[in-house]
Parts: sequence; structure tokens; C-alpha cells
Amino acid sequence: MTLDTGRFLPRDELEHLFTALQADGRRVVGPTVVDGAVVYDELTSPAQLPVGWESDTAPGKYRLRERGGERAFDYTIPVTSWKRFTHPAIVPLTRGRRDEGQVLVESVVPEAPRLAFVGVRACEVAALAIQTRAMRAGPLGDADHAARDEAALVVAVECATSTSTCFCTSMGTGPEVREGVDIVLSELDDGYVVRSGTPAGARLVQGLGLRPAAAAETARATAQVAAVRQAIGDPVAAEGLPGRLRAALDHPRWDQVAERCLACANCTLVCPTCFCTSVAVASDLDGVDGSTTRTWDSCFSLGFGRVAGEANFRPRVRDRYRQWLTHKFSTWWDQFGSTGCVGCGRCIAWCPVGIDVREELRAIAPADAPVGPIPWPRSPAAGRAPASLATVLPATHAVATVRALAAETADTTTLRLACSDPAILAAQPGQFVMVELPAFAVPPISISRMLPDGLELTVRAVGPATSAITSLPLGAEISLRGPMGRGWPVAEAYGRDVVIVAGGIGLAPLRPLIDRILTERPRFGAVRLYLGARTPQDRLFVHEMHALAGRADLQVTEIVDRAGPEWTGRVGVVTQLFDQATWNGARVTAYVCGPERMMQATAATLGRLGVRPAATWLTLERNMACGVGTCGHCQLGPFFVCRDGPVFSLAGLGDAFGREGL
Amino acid sequence: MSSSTRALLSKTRFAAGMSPDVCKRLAALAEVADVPAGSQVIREGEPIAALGVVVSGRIALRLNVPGVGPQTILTVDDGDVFGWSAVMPGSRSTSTGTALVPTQALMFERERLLAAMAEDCELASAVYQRMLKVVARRLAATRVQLLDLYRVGHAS
Amino acid sequence: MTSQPWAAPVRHSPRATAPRRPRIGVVKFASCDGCQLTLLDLEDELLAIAERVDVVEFAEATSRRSAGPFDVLFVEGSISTEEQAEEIVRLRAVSTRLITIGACATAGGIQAIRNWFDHDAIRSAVYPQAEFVESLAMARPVADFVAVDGELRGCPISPAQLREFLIALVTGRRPQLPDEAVCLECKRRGVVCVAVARGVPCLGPVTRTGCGAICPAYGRGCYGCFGPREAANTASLAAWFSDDRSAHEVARLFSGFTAWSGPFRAQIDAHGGPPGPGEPQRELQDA
Amino acid sequence: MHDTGLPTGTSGDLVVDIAGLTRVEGEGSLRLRVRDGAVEEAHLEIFEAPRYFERLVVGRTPDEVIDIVARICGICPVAYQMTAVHAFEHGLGIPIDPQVRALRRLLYCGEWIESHALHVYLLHLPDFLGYASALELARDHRAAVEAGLNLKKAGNRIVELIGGRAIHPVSVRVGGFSRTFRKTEITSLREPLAAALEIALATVDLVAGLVPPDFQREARMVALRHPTEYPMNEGHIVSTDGLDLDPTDWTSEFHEGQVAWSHALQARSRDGRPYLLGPGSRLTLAADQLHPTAAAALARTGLAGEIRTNPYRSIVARAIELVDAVAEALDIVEAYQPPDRAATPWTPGPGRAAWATEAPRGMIFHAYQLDERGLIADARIVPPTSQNQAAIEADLTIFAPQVLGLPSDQATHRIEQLIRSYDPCISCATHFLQLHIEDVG
Repeated sequence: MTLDTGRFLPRDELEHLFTALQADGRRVVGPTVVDGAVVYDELTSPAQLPVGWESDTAPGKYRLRERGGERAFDYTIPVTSWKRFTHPAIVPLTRGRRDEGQVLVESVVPEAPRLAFVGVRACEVAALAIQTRAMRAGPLGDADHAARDEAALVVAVECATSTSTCFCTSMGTGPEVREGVDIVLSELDDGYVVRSGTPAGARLVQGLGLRPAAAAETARATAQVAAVRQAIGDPVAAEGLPGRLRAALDHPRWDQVAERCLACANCTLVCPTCFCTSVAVASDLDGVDGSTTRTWDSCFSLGFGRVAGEANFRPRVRDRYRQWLTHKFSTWWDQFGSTGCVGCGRCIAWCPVGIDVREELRAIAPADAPVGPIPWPRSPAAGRAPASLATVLPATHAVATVRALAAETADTTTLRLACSDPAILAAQPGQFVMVELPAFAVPPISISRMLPDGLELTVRAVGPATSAITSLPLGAEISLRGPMGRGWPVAEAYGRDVVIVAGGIGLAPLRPLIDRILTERPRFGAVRLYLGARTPQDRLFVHEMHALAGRADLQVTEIVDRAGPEWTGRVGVVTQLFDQATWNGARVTAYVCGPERMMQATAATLGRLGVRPAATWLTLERNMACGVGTCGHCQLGPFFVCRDGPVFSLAGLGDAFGREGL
Repeated sequence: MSSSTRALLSKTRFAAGMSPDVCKRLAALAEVADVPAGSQVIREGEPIAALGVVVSGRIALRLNVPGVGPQTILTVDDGDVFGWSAVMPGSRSTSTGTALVPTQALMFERERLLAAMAEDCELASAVYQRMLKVVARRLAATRVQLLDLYRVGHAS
Repeated sequence: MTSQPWAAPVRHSPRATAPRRPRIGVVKFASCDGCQLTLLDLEDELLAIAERVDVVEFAEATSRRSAGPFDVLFVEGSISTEEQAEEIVRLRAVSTRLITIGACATAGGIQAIRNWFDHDAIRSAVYPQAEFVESLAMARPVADFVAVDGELRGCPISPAQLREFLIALVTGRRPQLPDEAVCLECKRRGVVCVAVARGVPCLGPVTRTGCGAICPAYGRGCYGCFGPREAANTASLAAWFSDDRSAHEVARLFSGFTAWSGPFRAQIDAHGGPPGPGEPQRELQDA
Repeated sequence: MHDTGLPTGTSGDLVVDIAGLTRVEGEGSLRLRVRDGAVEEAHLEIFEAPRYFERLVVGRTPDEVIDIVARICGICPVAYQMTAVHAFEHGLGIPIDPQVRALRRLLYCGEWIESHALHVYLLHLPDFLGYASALELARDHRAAVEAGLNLKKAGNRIVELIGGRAIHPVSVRVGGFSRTFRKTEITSLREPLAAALEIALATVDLVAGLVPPDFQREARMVALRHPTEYPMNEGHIVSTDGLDLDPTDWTSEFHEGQVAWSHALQARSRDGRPYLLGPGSRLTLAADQLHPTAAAALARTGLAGEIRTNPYRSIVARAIELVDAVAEALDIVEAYQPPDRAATPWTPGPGRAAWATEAPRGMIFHAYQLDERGLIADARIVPPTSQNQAAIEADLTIFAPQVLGLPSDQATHRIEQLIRSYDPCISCATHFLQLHIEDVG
């Protein structure tokens, strides 16, 4: 619904708007001066507005100046963004209890206060919409954000002033407010031109019994915002920017900006659209009562890209800055179909060393820079398994019971779990579950076998959480959330030859695929299984694999990196099992899982053998903390590994696969 | 025995793509060796007597690690080569080759092979091409093994 | 080990079999006692924790004494005398896990400022008969003398982080002690950045989080008492400070309770040494 | 650990060696020379690794000094901050808003409550009831220890609110504080303090009932005295023998000397006489300024006289001061009105800044010389414990003979208990106490 024609609210009647909002059962949140800055806080009356204040911002600098007069909205963008209210810094996620082996984990039901946001600027209106798209993009969407977002009423104010850090004009988000708001105000010296954009807004305005705005008043309002557009100009060449940035991933400027960047995360925390979070675990002294909490995090903190075993995908500040900038201005388009930046300039003003994102963009992706070649497809869909493999939505926290355990290797254990949750029982090969023991971190674990009445998880004890899981006694319960992600596209290989390459623990996620292929064996041509492991002692499912090797309709060969004299099998790297193979690569659909570097070597060898990238499927490991694409940790270029993967086709990943620091 | 060595050689991967003529001339240099499991075909640090091509079976190439004992770093199977340094002037074996199972191999006595290749450029280039492939493949594999990929990461 | 037929697990969960209560020790060297006092400041959990661990050495709290062994030994204070240098080596030998607590133990503390200056001059300035007083020329962090298994930062350490560490210890999980910047905590709290909004110099961006961003929340710049964080880009921050400050004033900003830690020390040295009694001794700066 | 393995029972030449005194903040040692059953000399040996604070503050700004001197002691950082900030404001003539002063006193009350509750319940009480620690005491008397911890927590709540954290608070600045406090913030203390007052009053009854060892002596006592309030942030230096001194003139009456057996400087009167500071001295010299609630509690105990003559009664004095500090804190909370600004603006400059305040353990004195740039040129910091050392040694000389006849562990315990009763803040001054009784007779 677009805006209606304006009415006029005399300045001294602004109080009435507040009263009307409160009468509507809402707490009013708006701008007010605290500690030398304008912040958004709860207001009881217009008297608390920053009347007579204006603000000046420059890179790394914000100053509030008393200029007098009665205008309340002549300050520019404050440090606070509305995400503090739609996506709070700290949100309780789950409560859990683990007593005598019994486990209960439940989500904390979000409580959404009925708020009215007063003073929302055009760029912030855009930011609210962008964040809403992001928080609903996952298979689940974010319940907490949705509740808060829906409970809020937006009263926008069109900017009458701008500052040196503004660039909404370039990002196409302002300064005019055109839609997506309930009410919009244009402040004039003697009052406000009031327009409404939704039925709810219209009702409220009607209740104020205002006269229509005079043509002169409307004209002044229009001229005012036009002047702001004029003043800001067009500082960023946004047209074609996503492509130019994608093409500039190796620009030397990344290293130069990293020398100034403090990686302090301020830019991401003040950004109105940045949504990344981390999960914190708490418990009582006995580990009986536990809880998880979601807190704002940032791609600038080291832990953000860390995965099991302390490996880290973005160790250098250069990688972290590149991740942030390319996400905001480029891969955001791939993920959510819009820019991630609204041009509010907060990241410029609140950077402690005044790094100006506009300057960096001009240096890294100038308007005249070449766009191509595009290193990955524009749409993540191309990287996903076919739609036929729709993800089953993880319903709730299901309870599973340990029925049996098998020690596979010194540090790896297979748990057979009984579980009656229909969603989990419907899991596809290659999907994973989030495994929660109250008081412990919540790791993503691939399903290593589907059973009629449950599933198996094969877990390597690399940290306290996985150690606790692999040490569970028989009969103990754990909580599962899932199944998550997109699994192996089995149907892709109907009528074709199948090559499966597994490295180390990578065999676990492939096991359900093997099971499925065997149950549908006639649908496939030749099926070849190549297994690699570090040493003979590190091989998984040894008896099972030997049994498979005995089958006539399956070829199983294995090899280990190193071995003692007692080992009479093959020694070498897994690719040596097939690099001189004579089978016809064009007929092959390949499924690969193992350490990323091993998969790179395998993909290269398969390519040489004529296996098409679109028929080569890999499963990636990243820091998957939420499992549904809302925490941001597992991003790889345009992809959320947890949501768009973990299974990808080589063609779909394109240049994003194996690129350092991405 | 030349005819049988020729038959054996021609069906190995080693001879793949080799012109029948060259294959014939090379086979003439070969002697069939039947290696019982456990016996050694080359010894680390010792001069190499012959170049070997595995017809069937498996040979483990091992390095002795003080305090740990012999460690297998690579196995060679049907069609693979061992003792490749035989074609390098005056070089010694870089590892010890032990048959893991009863293995049949074609052995090319070093002096005869080098002499023949000195005479016969076509033969020499066929052999050297294949040697280069073998060495390149092993180098690539060694690089990946060095990374010890399976050691860290991956909870599942 | 190849895969066994389905069998009972080899390993057991911490709660499946009640583990022996860990033997805890608390000792101090040159320090103010504030960090070990933080243990006694956990008023709500103190008694419950005491029931789950065995406090065998904690002179400030109990007359029972022990020379070890310790499963976990908390060490407060910097090493600044010969005796202390010998004692820490002995303690390391009898401790399974040695955890340094506080800025003195982890970074040398405020007394490490003297490391830049002439020790004898300082000693005789404080003590009429300096010969009675023995101390090393420098006050240094414990890690300069023995291997350290973990550390709790801060001057003093944060009660919340100590609580988290102890709960993790008794429940067998990894304590969550983030190494990110103070800024994250500051922004989560909704504090207005004192550096940007008021031009107050703040070490928050280069300082390890954990305190709760107290100083900015109380209208001050962070003075770095938790020491440098991972990837602390002090050079860039110092360059920014230098825009409207003399080199001496820049050095002063880094010359706090963790001044001796690498990234801070580098900027102090690069800007003429810390404020103090007389000229800094150049040769000491490379120590 | 206290068993010497030496023959006991044989009279006279008994030698007692104690591995260490615990439940004091820090470590030191004690050497007694005994001749013919009389203590010839008592030396409190103090081996704190010196930290040279007087030099560390040279070249620093007054505000930096406030942060630095707090680190002398983690138990009483506020005492150091208060003494320094008052010294600078007095020396530089900076006027202070009355509400800011009230908040300063509230902050100081918080530290008194925390420190006294710590000493009474966690350090001293186990002595009287025969336990090695409060943790062990809690097994039999959990409610009592929990009450003590709650009392302590109430003190910490105050320091955390006003100072940002319980130890080494950050908000005290020359001229006031680094931020203002809304009334609602301050009144949030009302409830915990009301509960704390109940506990404090119960504490008085608890400790007044404890039976102390029989020990009488007349010590020369020194404390601050203020015309209208119980001594804390300011007052004249007075003594039981009629001294009356401006707090900035500490040096005209007292001086610090060094002794071979100690790293802590020992303060005495210039005529060499020792003097005693602390709760006992304050109650003796300023009981008339106690908050009515505390005064009533003291009267109920009827122990005012014994507090003066028997150091073992200091635990009662602390309990009374707990009541006083909590009651005063409550009054301040009720009366609080936010000041217009957090701090009075001021300009750095030269001069001498000196002041004395009452730390939980007794009077503390700071003096600073400021150079032309307003930076510290010279500093003198005199903590309570180094002033009490000589008095403690004197008391030991009188008391030790009474226990030399006892079995070593009992003798040790009595002497430890006596030293503990002065609440020596050894981290301010000393380390690891070890008792050697050396009989040269």
C-alpha cells in the first residue's frame, strides 16, 4: 500500500500521536539524547525527543551539537539501529534438563512486546525490510524476529538534514520514504505533514482528527527532502557493484585495509542489517540444568570461522574484512535478492579508526572495473541439490535414546539411537542433526544410517561436547534438532554409474547413501566405492565394508595414507585408487566426502576422468551453529552451507570451492 | 621366453599406448620373476639391479623409521613400476620393496635396459615418458600425504 | 582398533561415574590478592563449589595447607623475586593444570612498568636501606617461567568468567572465554562509544573482552586491563590516537595494567616509553 | 602442620615453629626471642615482593593515580582511591558537589561492609569456633556462613553499582565520578541493604557471645575524628593521649622507618612510640558519632571497654561498624538526589596533595607532590598495616608469655588468632606469616 495524501499535525499536538500509540497498547521507542549521542530508547512523551539537537558525523567521529529551535528530528542517523528491538543482542534460545540420563530440551517461546518505532528514517525502513527477508529466508525462519517484527508499528520521519557519512541515495533506500511504513512524518518548523501507509496507520491518523495538509506545507516537505538528496549526491557507484566485487576477490587493497582494520566488529554491530549471532551455553554446577542463548556476533571475530578441531576458515583480518564487505554489497544479492547495505553510514562513523566503506569500494571495485568472470553462480539454487530433494523442516527438539554403541576407532564411536520423531525418521541421506546435551555446545552431526525406528550417528570426539556424546551410557537420552540441510541427490544417478569417494570420517555421511543405493540397486549402473583413511586403525565400519566388498554388484577398494608392515592392503592417497581408471567418466555421478583438501584433489582427478562438475557432489564442513541459515557462521561466498548444503555440486560451488579465506 | 614376456607386458597398464614394435623390443629385454610373499625385490640405499613392472600381485615400498620400524609409504599393484631409479645413471634405491602377496613381475636388467635405450631412441622415449609419469604421480600423492589431512577437524 | 560387535561404551560420561573431586590450589606471588578474593566474591556459588572440589591450598581462606599435588592450581601475581622464580617451577611440577589468574600473572601487572626503568634507583627511592630488599630487576608474567595451561585475564579477573571456568571444570565442558574485542560486549550492552561520540581514547578495540565493557558503560575509555585480544592491531589504533596526541600521551594510553604484554609494549616502545620516574632504559625494552 | 616434632611438656626452653598463619590477606612471618620466659623481642617479618607503588605513580596524572593505587590492595581498593581523590581535590582546591560526596561515602560504606563481613565470617569467626576455614565451618553452621556471605554481597552490590565492579572500581575521578547515577539506580540498593541490616544486627549478637582469650592491655590508639560523622572519608587525626592533627599533617607527628626484618616500612610516632589503628581505635575515639542504630547495638553488648583493652574483641568492633556502615548506606540511599553533573571540571597544576581516610583496617595516609604539568613528582603512601606493625609487635611481647606454657599447637593458634584480630591487610604490606619462637635463655 503506497502512502495516502498528507494531513497536518501541529507541533504542540505531537503529544496526541504518542497518546494514540499508547492507547493502541504500545510502548513508544524513539530518539533521545543519552551520554552525548542520540539513541533509540523507550519514550513516554515528545519532550524526551532530541529537540534542538543536530549531529555531525565523519569517519570515526560523531558529535552532537545544540542548535536550538523546536525541531525534534534534525539530528541524523543515531548509533542505535532498530535491530536492537527486532533482533536483540541477547535472546534466550533453549532451556534444557539432563538428569539421570533423561534429557528434555525445549525452545524458549519468544515474548514480543507491542512497540511503536517513532523516527524511523528511510534507510532504516529499508533495513527493517532487508533484515526481515534475511531472518525468514531459512527453512525455519527466525521465530523470535518474526514475532518482534510483526508486533512493531513503524512511524517514519523523512530526513530534513543529512551528514557527510550518508549515502542512501546510492543504495536506493532514501531519503524519501515511499512504502513499508504505517505512518510517515515530514517535520516542518510549525508541525508535521502526516501520511499513512497501512490500514493500521490510517486508523491511527484518522483518530487524531487532523486537517488536510495545505499544498504549501506538502511542497515544503517535498522540497526539504529533495534538498537532502541533492546534498548527499551519489557517492557510491552501486550499479553492477555485486559483480565488480565478486571479480575483485584477490584485489591487493584487501591487504591494505586489513592493516588499518582493528577487526573490532563495530561496523557489523552498528549495521542495521547485520544479523550474525553465536550461541552461548550455560549450566548449573552439576550440568543438570542447561540453557542456550543467542548473542550478536560478527564475522570479524576469530571464533566465527572456527570449526571442530580448531581449524579456521578466516584466520586473517583480510579474510574477515573481505567477507563483510562482499557479503554486504555482493553475496547478499545472491542470498536474499537485495543489497545488504542501506547507506546509513553507521559503519563509517562508528569505526574507531575511521575506515570509510565508500572509499574502500571505490578502490576495490571502481565503476569502470570489469565485472566478470563470475566465480560462482548468481543464484545459490544452482549450487543446491534439485528441488525434488526438498528439505524436511526440523520440527522441534526430538528426544533420542542410546540403544547401542560401537567404538569404531580410538576416538570415533557410532551411536545407535531410537527416535520416533517423524521429521527425523524422514531424513534424507547426507542430512545432519544438531545434537544437544544440556550444558554442552550443540554440534552438527551427520546421520550415518537411517533406521526404521531411529538413526545412527558416527561421532569423532574432538572436543568436550563430542566427547560427552560419544561417552553416553546405554539408555541415555540426547536431544536432536533436524534433519538439517540438503542431502545427496540420489535420483541424479538413476541409470548412471556411481562413484563414491570417502576420506576418513567422511564415510559416515556417505553410509546412508550407500544404503539407499543398495536398496535401489537395479536403478544404477556400476557402483564403485573408494575408501581412504589415515592408517588401518582409522578405518570406519570395517566389517561392513568387507561385507560389501564381497558383493558382486559393488566394487570396493580401500587405501591408507601410511601403514606398518602388518598391513597387506594398499598404501597411498585415495585418488590413486582411480586416477588410472578406465571407466567412462561421462556416465558417472560422483559423491565425495572428506577433508576439504582431499575433496579438492578428488574433484580434480574426477575432472580429468571426464566426470562433469554438475555430476560431482561434495559435502562441505563449516561452522554450523544454528543449522537454519540465520546465525551466519557457515557462509561460503553466496552460500549458507547449513541451508544450501552441506551437499553441493562442484558446478554449483564454482570458484567458491577451495578458495582461501572465503 | 620372449613371446610370453611380450604377452605379459602388453596387457599391463605400463604398456598401454605403446606401439607393438616398441613393446616387442622392450619385452625382449624382460625376464619374468615370481616373487614369493615377504621377499624383497629392492633394498633402500643399495644399487638397483633392475627396473620392475608388476604383472600381478602387490609390492610395498617401505622406509625404515628409527624407533618405529619399517613404514609402508606406497604400494604398487598391477601395471605399476618399482625400482624406477634403475633408469637413472648410477643411482640407488630410495626404498625397500617387499612383496605383500605372491607377485609376478617383469624385470628389466639395468645394464641391458640402459644399453638398449642408448641404441634405440624410440624405446628410450617410450620408457622415459612412462617413468616421468610414474614419478610425477608419486610426487603428487606424496604432497597430499604430507598434509596428513585426516588428522584434524571433522566431528562427523 | 577395528569395529567391534555392538558393545557397551569404553568411555564414561562425567556423571555416569562420579569422578574424584578435583584438588584445587590457590597461590599468589607479587599481587594485590584481588583475583583470589574474586573466588570469595562468588557469594552465591562459593559453598556449592566448595562441595564439588577439594580446596587443598588457599592461604587466604583456610588454615589447611598443601604443597601439592594439584589437579588445578590458580596462580595470582607476577614473578619478581628469586624465591618466586624457584617456587613457580616447583608448583608447575606438582600441578596437572596451571591456570594464571589476573593481569599480574598473565602480563606482569602494573608493577611491570618498572621493567622499563633502573631497578636500583627505584628501590633506593622507596627504601632508605635498599640492601634489605631483594627483588628481580623485572616483574614478569608466570608464562615467562613455566608452561601455563590456561589463563583468566583482567585486573581483577571477572567473577562471571571465574564462575564459568569453575562450572565448566566441574561439568567437564570447555569454558567459554571469548578472545574477541571489548567492543562486542560494549555494543551488545547498548553503550554509546566514548571514542567516537566524545573523542575519549579507548583501548576497547584491541583489548580482550570479558569485563562487561565496564569502563565505557561508566563513561570512560577502556584502559586495557584484560590485555590484548587476538589480532590486536595496536599499531593502527596508536596511529589514530597520534592524530591529536603527542607520542608520550600515546605511550601513556598503553601503559596500564597489561603494559608489558607484547602488542601494548610494542606501542609503548614505539612512542618513547611509559611515563614514570626518569628516562626509560632503552636496553630494557627489548627484554 | 603445626606440630614441630619437638618434645613438649618440658618447661622453659620450649621452641615452637609454625609453618604459617592463614586467613589474613597476604603472608609474613613472626620471630619471637624469649629469655627466661619473657619475650625479649617480637619481629613481624614481612617479605612482600616489593611493587614500588610510590615510584610507579611518578609521572602520572591524578586520575591515573586513582586507578593505580587501587592495585595496592584488592581487599580495600576504595580506601586507596578515596584517600588519593580527596587528597587531590583538597590540594588543588576542587569543590565537590554534596551529592557526589554522599556517593563517595556510600561507596566507602560498601567496601567497609564487604571487608568487615569477609573478616568476621570467613577469616576470624572460624578461630573462635575451632574450624580451619569458613568452608568447613559451613558444614556445621551453613546458615551463619550464608548470612555472612549475603552481608558481604550487599557491600559488593554497592561497590559494583557505583564503581562498576567490586574490586578495583573504575568510576572515581578527580572532581567526582565518571558518570552520574539516576535515583532509581541508587534506590535499587534499598532492599538488599535493609536485609543486610538485619544480618548485621544479628552478627553483633553472634560475635558478642564469643568468649575471647583473657588479655588486657592499654594501647595507644589513633583514628580520625569528624565533628558530625563516624570517621571514614575525612576528619582530624586524634589519639587516646590527646593528639589532634590536621590529616594533611600526618608527617609532623609520625614517620616511616625501615627495619632489617621487613620489606614494609614501619610507621611510629616521631618519639618512637607505636600506635594502634582500626575498628577498636575508631570505636574508642568516635563511638559518639556512631549511627544511632549502631550506637544502640554497641550499648546492648556492653563491651565498649573491653573493645579498647582486649584486641580479641575487635571482631565485636567490626560487627558494630558493619551495622553503622549498612545503616549509613541506607540513609544515603534514601536521601540521594542526582547531582547536575558527574564531576567538577578542573585544571591540572602544581602543588602538594595530602589526605587521610579510614580504611576498614584503620587510617591510611597519602601525600603527593605535583609538578608544573600537574603530574606526580613524588608520592608517600602509608597503609594501615605498616602503621599497626609496631603495635602488633608490642602486643605480642605482652601476650606471648601467657601462652608459651601451652602445647605448641595451642600456643600457635592463640598467637595466630591475636594477629588475625588486627585484620592485617598483609597484601598492602606483608606476606606469609611464620612464627619462630627462639629461646636464648
